[in-house]
Amino acid sequence: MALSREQMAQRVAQELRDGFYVNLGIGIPTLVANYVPEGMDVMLQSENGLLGMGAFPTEETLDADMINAGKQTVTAVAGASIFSSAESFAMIRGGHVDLTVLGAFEVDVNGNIASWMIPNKLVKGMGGAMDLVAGADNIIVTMTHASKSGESKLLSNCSLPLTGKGCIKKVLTDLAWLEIENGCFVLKERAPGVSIDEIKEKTAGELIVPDYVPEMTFA
Amino acid sequence: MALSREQMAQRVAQELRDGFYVNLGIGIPTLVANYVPEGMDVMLQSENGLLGMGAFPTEETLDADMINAGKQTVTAVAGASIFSSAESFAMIRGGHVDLTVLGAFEVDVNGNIASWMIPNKLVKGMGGAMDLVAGADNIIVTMTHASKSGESKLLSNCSLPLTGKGCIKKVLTDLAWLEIENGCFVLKERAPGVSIDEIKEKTAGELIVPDYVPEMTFA
Amino acid sequence: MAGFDKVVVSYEEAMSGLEDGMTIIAGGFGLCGIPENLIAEIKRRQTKGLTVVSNNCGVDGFGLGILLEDKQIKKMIASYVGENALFEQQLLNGELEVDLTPQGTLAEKMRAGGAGIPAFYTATGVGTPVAEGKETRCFHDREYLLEESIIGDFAIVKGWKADRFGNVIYRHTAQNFNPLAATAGKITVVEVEEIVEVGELEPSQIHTPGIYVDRVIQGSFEKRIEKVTVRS
Amino acid sequence: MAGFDKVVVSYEEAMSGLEDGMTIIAGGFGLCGIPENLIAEIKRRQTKGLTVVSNNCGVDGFGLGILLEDKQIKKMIASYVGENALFEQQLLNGELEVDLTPQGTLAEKMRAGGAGIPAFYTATGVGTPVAEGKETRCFHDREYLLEESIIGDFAIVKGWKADRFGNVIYRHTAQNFNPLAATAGKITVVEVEEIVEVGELEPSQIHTPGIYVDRVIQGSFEKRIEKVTVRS
Repeated sequence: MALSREQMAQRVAQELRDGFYVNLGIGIPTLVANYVPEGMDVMLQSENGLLGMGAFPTEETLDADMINAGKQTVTAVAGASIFSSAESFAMIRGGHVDLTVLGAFEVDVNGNIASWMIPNKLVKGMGGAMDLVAGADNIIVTMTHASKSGESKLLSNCSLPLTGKGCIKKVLTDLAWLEIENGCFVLKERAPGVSIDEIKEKTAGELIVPDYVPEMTFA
Repeated sequence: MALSREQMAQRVAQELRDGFYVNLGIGIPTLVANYVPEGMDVMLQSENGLLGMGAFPTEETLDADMINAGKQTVTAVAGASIFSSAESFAMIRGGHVDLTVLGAFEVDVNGNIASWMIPNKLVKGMGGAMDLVAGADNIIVTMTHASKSGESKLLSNCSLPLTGKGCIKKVLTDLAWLEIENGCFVLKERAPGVSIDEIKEKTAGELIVPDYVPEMTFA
Repeated sequence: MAGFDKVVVSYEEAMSGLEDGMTIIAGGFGLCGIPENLIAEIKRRQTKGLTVVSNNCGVDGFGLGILLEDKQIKKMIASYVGENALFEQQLLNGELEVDLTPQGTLAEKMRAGGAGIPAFYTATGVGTPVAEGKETRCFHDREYLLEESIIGDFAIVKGWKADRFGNVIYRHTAQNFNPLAATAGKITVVEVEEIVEVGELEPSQIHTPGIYVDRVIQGSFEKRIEKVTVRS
Repeated sequence: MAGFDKVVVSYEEAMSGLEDGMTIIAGGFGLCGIPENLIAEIKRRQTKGLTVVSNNCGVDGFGLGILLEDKQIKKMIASYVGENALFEQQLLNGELEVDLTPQGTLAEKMRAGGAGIPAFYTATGVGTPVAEGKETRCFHDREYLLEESIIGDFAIVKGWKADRFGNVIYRHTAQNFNPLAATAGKITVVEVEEIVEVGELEPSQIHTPGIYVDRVIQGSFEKRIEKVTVRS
């Protein structure tokens, strides 16, 4: 069965390592923070200028001057630092963030990603997404494998305007964990109970299926 | 008579304006700080990262972590700020400093300045001088009009490697106050008792002498 | 003599010299750390044909959004224009020009503008619509875009505390674009919650040195929150 | 698990991984704010063929000057090499290569290196020997030089206080190049006078966020002064 949003977040959380600085995009990526493995420390970077994002505040500690990149009120953990947007993107662009997790509309076999613009629909802007995908070495894209109407989001060539070119190597969908190698998607893991045939069918870009594709495991 | 170093500093100080942020180079420029007119406030920028340089410390307040760009121990005035070298040169390069005063070996009619390198002599480096002359709009060069052996330092073309190209408009020597306009030196003032003939003789670059050249006055 | 005293007492004086067609760089991220009273003064003045450089354009009825009401903004340079009905309408009508710029590139353009760097290279936006019409170039086998810096006729900034010399500190994440905007204005105006004595701010803890600041004014702030999110 | 604890207890560990031929970026201006014990450790290790990027090269017998004694430095990238007899001798002998770089350009090269900006334009050095072999280009009718960023295998930094997470603040003008160097090292090592509790440093007052820092060590410092100047 396809993964729930929570399971997707849980699977991404397995990629966290102790001491990682992580930027989590809006949506499913945000949920990853709920599944940091016991005893492991990660620090969340929010691109508006906060390293060490904490939980939401209480009514009492709510502060208009303390928000995250999603414009939600947040708190800071002990050991946090706060800085300007230029410094924040120096961190991002300079490759200092260990892991970036973000959503997308499409990803293709060349590691291109489209996530910000649907032509003829009103465009709200790319925010920090282009900087994030250009700056990070280690990016995980989270999205559903196909659209509601069944169209694959894993393509030979992205059809939408790009957010970044050749920068994606890892994709987690509700059906599979895939890595992009040499112009192909390589199926690394499948969601529990999801058949390889279903994944094949819903992957438009070239897919390499190794002899053995393990099912994902959740603690 | 040729101006003393103190008189040169005094004449430069007449160019200060209330509220000016000023960078003073090593040597005569440093002395300018002693002649800030009564009731006028200027703030001294030191390119190692200090805006609001104060007097030298006492033995008691001497602090190894508090130096100026000449590596002398200094103090900070009330309202000073301290920052990184990148921020310091952002101020300088971005044209935020109102006046820069520095020494030179040579200046020419095109506003070129040579101040850092004498070929076949050991070169210590340009430090911040190239950034200062490129960044400031308002620069005063202070130097003797001619070398000890009588060779003019006000040339048609600088003979030494440049510090900056086309960036100097005002020169104070021990003999005269000159401005550079349309590829010429224009004699604006002469030192008390110094003849126009002497200035002409010691100026190798084209010199324009207005009908009336006042003597400098000192309060 | 006034020396370095930059305090002005009225918002009218704070924005004096603002003219039709000028470029304004504004600090703030969403509604956090926005110079809300300086924006209100721009509305009061009814200055038209403005180019506004800011990460966002406020919301309907608050922040930069209020400058849309009387069509004061001709062009918006921003990374995310947000949920703003008036904005959408003016954009679709062709009344508003929008130059979408990646957030990090926007921040760096302001910083470069203030720092006398006319242009820089960044990998951000290579191969995307942002790269259209821009030069690219390889360094160490990677392709980068040439991006030019931004300078404003005015920069409008929201600080927490400032002294009379214009030294400013920001509070929490209300810092965001503010210190960058502050460096990039020909005239930089900072409104703050509190004006403190000269010497009260620790020199090495000042976020914006006074050399960047032309006018300081003390205001009172609504500080509207876009998305109140609390834990139970 | 270690989490974000970056404290190491020996200088040997602090510089572990340093190899012949590496590039080291060092903070400090003159002898102010130099990582004196990290430099001493590099001398102890006798690492050779180093490229050192630092505004100055210390003095005879102190600071980076001690790395000249056993000819550990192959190339020096600096704005001012100072009064240093050994330096002069090795330079004239052809034992030492020197790349003189304007101070502001040097600072910006480090900052750009850390910030993922491969190159930028500056007016500094146009028409001078610094421009030799470099591209120039006009923006708004002025000529600028293209300057590339610098990254080091190691950055060695002197801070005042740090917490275990590697958040650092600097004291007075000992800040100088240190926060820039900190961003530009593949491995960044910071030695400080005091290690404080996590949470003790005010988040918005941290000069170097811990994300840039790999190792922190507490040392004791001579803090030699190059030019003691006092008023009577």
